[in-house]
Amino acid sequence: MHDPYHDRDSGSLIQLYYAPIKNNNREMEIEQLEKVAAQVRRDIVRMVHGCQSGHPGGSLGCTDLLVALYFERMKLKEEDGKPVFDMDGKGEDLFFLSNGHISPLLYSVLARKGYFPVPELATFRKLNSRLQGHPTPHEHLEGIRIASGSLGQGMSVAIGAALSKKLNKDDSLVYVLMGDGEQQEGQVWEAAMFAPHHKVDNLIAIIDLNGQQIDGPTAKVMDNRDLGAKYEAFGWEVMEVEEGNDMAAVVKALYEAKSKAGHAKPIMILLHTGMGYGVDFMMGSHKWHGVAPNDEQLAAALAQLEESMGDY
Amino acid sequence: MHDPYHDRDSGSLIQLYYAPIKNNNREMEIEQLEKVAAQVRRDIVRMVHGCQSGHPGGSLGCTDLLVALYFERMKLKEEDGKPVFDMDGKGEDLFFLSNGHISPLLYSVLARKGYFPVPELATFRKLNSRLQGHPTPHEHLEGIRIASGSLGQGMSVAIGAALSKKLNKDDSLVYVLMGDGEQQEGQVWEAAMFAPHHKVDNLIAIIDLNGQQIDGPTAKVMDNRDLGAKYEAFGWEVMEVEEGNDMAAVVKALYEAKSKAGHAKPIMILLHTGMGYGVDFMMGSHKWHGVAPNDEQLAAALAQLEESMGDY
Amino acid sequence: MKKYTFTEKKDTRSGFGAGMHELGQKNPNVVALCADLVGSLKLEPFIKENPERFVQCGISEANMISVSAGLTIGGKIPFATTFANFATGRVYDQIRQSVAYSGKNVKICASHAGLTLGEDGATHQILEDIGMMKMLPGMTVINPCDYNQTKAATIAIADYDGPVYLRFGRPVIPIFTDADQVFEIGKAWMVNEGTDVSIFATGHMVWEAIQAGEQLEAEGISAEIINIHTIKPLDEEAILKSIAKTRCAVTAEEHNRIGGLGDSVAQVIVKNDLVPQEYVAVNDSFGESGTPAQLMEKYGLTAADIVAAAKRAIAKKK
Amino acid sequence: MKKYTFTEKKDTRSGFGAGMHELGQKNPNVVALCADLVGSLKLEPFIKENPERFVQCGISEANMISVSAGLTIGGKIPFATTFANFATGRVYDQIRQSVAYSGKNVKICASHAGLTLGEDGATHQILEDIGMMKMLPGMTVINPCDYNQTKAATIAIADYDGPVYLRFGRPVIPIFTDADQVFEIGKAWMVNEGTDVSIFATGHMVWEAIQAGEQLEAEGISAEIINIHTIKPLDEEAILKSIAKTRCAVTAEEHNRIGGLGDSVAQVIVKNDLVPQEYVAVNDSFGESGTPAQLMEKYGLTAADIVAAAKRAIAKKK
Ligand SMILES: Cc1ncc(C[n+]2csc(CCOP(=O)(O)OP(=O)(O)O)c2C)c(N)n1
Ligand SMILES: Cc1ncc(C[n+]2csc(CCOP(=O)(O)OP(=O)(O)O)c2C)c(N)n1
Ligand SMILES: [Mg+2]
Ligand SMILES: [Mg+2]
Repeated sequence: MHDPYHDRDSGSLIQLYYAPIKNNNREMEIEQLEKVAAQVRRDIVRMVHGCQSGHPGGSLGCTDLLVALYFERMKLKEEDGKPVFDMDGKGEDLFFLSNGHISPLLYSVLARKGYFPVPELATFRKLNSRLQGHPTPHEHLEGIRIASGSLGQGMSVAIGAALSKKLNKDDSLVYVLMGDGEQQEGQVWEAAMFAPHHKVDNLIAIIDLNGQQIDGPTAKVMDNRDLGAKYEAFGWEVMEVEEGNDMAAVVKALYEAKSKAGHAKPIMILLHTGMGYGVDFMMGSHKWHGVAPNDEQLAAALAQLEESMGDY
Repeated sequence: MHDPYHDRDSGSLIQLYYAPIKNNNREMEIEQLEKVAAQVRRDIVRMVHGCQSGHPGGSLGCTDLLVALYFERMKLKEEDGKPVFDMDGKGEDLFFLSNGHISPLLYSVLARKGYFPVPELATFRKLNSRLQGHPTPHEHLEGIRIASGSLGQGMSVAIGAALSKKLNKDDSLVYVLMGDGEQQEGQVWEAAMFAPHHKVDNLIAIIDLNGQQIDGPTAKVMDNRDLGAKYEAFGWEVMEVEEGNDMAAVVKALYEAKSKAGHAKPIMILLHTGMGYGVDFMMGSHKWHGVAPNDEQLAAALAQLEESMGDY
Repeated sequence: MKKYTFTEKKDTRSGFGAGMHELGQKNPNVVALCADLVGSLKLEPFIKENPERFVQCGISEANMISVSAGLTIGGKIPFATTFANFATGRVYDQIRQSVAYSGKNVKICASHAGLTLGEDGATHQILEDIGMMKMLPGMTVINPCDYNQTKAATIAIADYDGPVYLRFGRPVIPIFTDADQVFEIGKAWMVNEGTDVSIFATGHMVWEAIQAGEQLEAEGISAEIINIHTIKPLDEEAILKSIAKTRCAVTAEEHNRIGGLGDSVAQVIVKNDLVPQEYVAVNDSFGESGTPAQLMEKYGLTAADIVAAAKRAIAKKK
Repeated sequence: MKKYTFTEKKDTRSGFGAGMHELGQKNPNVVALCADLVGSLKLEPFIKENPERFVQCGISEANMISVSAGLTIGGKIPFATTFANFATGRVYDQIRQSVAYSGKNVKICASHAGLTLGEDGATHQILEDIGMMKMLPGMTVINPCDYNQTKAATIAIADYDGPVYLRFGRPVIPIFTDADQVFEIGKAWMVNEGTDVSIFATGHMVWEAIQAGEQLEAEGISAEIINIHTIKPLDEEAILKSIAKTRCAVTAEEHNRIGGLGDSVAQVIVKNDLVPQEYVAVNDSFGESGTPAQLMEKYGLTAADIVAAAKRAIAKKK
């Protein structure tokens, strides 16, 4: 089915990635992805600071994943080196954000990838913006295919899109990201039961395992315990990635996941991340789930993040 | 905590049940319970025949369980040998029916136990009846504490009642019965996550594992696979009972379940039953999930079931 | 006054099933989904011919709605089907976010609406679904009046690009509209012209309204009967034109008095042209078990109730 | 005309938190539940003093509602709390079956209602919750106007035996009602008597209505302002008495124009006493991100909008 070494995605930041772990080019490529990630993290803190609202914690924690997906892993429709968006997304990989509150991350990645003008990031959460608090196609923002924000729905949507691809004999993949607190929503388990039953094996789901949600550590709020054992009991192919903020590890895991596609089972990646990763004082606490930095905190945060692609 | 051998329930059909498996009285007691079950099964087929609607399949399959619960296991408030109903149910065991469509079973058991007049069974599903298609306290029928019918809600309700008991320092138990198709509802898994987290160990949940639902075998409609592995992964104490239509096995399982109460985990009994059990032509097929017998079929069914307590 | 007769009675859900059957043959993008109620939704003919375009969701309605939203991405036209209660109240937030706000081309098709599903009782008898669905911006809400109209509506909504709620039911009721009708979304259907009172009816209450119209005529009262098969977008023009003439209104629906067609018409009236209005609807209560006919009578949804309401409305005219 | 002033602005959700704090001390049966939004619901003081009477449900709203229903068995008075969207649309079927139809003494307490939660945007800005909850038979629907009234309502509903939906919000708004008021469920509050137009307002739109009343007075128009804090049961008598005098009505609410207070009033009007009515409400659209003030203005929910509506209503009088 899918051979991860022979389906190079056109137009990604890095030209080739033949993955043998010791390839000389690899470190350089990873470095470039890390640079993008640093810029995206700058964007995130600047966006939430700009409107004094929004969710930096989860956004920063999942930055490496989304950069790896959009700049390296996903097969995306492009023309003249620029991504082209159409709603149907036939022939390309699709990504869905179920934990919609980490919208600043998605917006920054989409803008940096070229879906819409980078300066538009400044409109985040402001009146008349296409960059709503939670992502929505309602305002016709390129790159967004479904609204999220109310938790627990995104995996079902991704499954629907994956079924659509199967009906269209389109062998590209569908990715979906969820939160770990979000796993408390029953609908997630409806989807978890559905996907193996219908052999939705063109789906790669990822859980942001940061161990935090609004009211505190997930283990305290509503322990969802060993999610790996749960998804296995539901019939999934489960991968656990301990270093979800290590770009090389993330890229490697995504290759591995893709190699597992097409084998009758949906794939689940449990991605251990740090909430607030990349900004020391935001790291590892639920306190920064949904709080914006003040001017001073912004400066302190930016001092830790390289401006590699130019601030908006 | 709960010692299953020293908390005899007053006023049950059988005076004592000290459970050592080879006790001589035991077989006689089981026989009596079986007689009750035969009468309840008669009631069920007559009720659904009487209104030409309702759900015989699941009702017949769970008859042994409900008879064992109400006539042997549950500690129920009684006065002068008759059960007394009040909504709060303090100091007594409570039962909730989540798969409300098997209402004929519950109604028959409640009437035969003495909660309301047996002749009222004839009003089932008819206009102005207290015996609604699905159970409801809306019509003030003694024995009913919550409405069900829309699937997936009952275990949550039972958890709430169990928490209420804990707050009231009431150490009686809460039982809830669900369907196996019903396990496809996400809310069930919300409850499944909640109960272990909050150590709801005064709850005994039972799944009617008949392998059938409306559109066919559960494995074909939406395979929920090894429910035991799932509930274990969610943190439950799981018991599997292969002979859910063998009265002795059911009673024994309920004793065992009660002995596990009070140990920080909720208890799940996976009860293998036969849909339509007791009426040969209704057995083992989803076809009798929600279809009423005609006159001829009724006669054939009744011929297989002993009239032990007098038809209504 | 036009006379309406019928030779046959059928359930509107079978009209839906027939429409799906036809759609299966002519529109390769149509996909059917169901939550363990295939027989109740009359989907067998569709499934038999298009097994690969049927998605069994099991008893997981929330998942079904969001999967449907996902299916639109790639160009599918999902018809998500279950009982009306589980198609609306159980999944409102999913419809709101993944379908309505996202503007997805999902058809939510709901059987067993209202009291007349009968014996199952109140937990299944949703009387608030029209109210819920009409509050969603961008949602089209359709409640056809008989088998033929349900079939036509089913076919029509596949060609309309946007979210739709299609409501139908279980009881067998007279077929009195044309088998070859073309269903026009949002265009009220003038069933019978009249001058003394406007009766705006929806769903199978249209037939009751026709019966009421005949009784009223026998008493010398000329009733205008309009079938509001599309509750949203509402054909305000047709309503205003009619009340301009008759100067009083009756609304008739198998729904709670609160939140349904009646309130939609009342809003038009208080904003535009003040005429007295009488509601024929369930009076803010839950339903119960019984036969459809018993329930229609007990809950005040018969032709006789419409006749009485019409007289009350006329008596209130200035 | 009475003058209303304020010294302080506070969010109504803090009034809820204060009410819960007091209830925690005086009613041992009160239990609070929350779905991972303790801070947003201002529950900390309650939890601190009554940790054993707080049930953290995590992000599982459906379970929370049904657990609440179960808690009533044994005599608890559960207050189930979360954002208004997740307290209604996400769990409608659970509320319907386990709470309303079962007649359970559950208080559903919902913060972040309406547009004015601000930046989170439309997925969170429910504008249909009043409509949903008022369609449920037996449900009491309360939407208080400021911090003090929210606190008083919170305390009052604990003493009322039956299902209640209590709605409040995030923005800081003037406190203009008495700190020691007794909240009477179902009894509309006459804010200001007037003769030219009746303004029926609910929630924080009451303050906007008061502002509008002052502007109208400056132009020589006498507005009667009535606070409909209880939308169900509706104080029809107060409404009819007021319109009998003023002969026209304006309704003002932070809700969709469809299904809210406006439609409740319209139903009273078309049935009883025909007067023109103007709606101040969100015009059947989703909201968006922005500050509360920006959104109030963009979506037409300011005092100026009420003034304009009042003039339109007056102009339509016969
Ligand atoms: C259905 C629903 N309930 C509640 C919320 C409010 N809410 C937004 S984010 C969040 C916590 C999510 O936790 P997690 O998925 O772990 O994300 P993280 O905090 O790690 O980013 C909650 C409760 C919501 N958006 N949707
Ligand atoms: C939320 C909800 N969805 C759908 C239904 C319709 N329904 C009633 S019973 C049933 C099948 C239940 O299967 P199972 O739990 O296995 O019960 P059994 O058929 O074995 O009695 C369905 C789909 C319902 N009552 N509630
Ligand atoms: Mg988290
Ligand atoms: Mg079953």
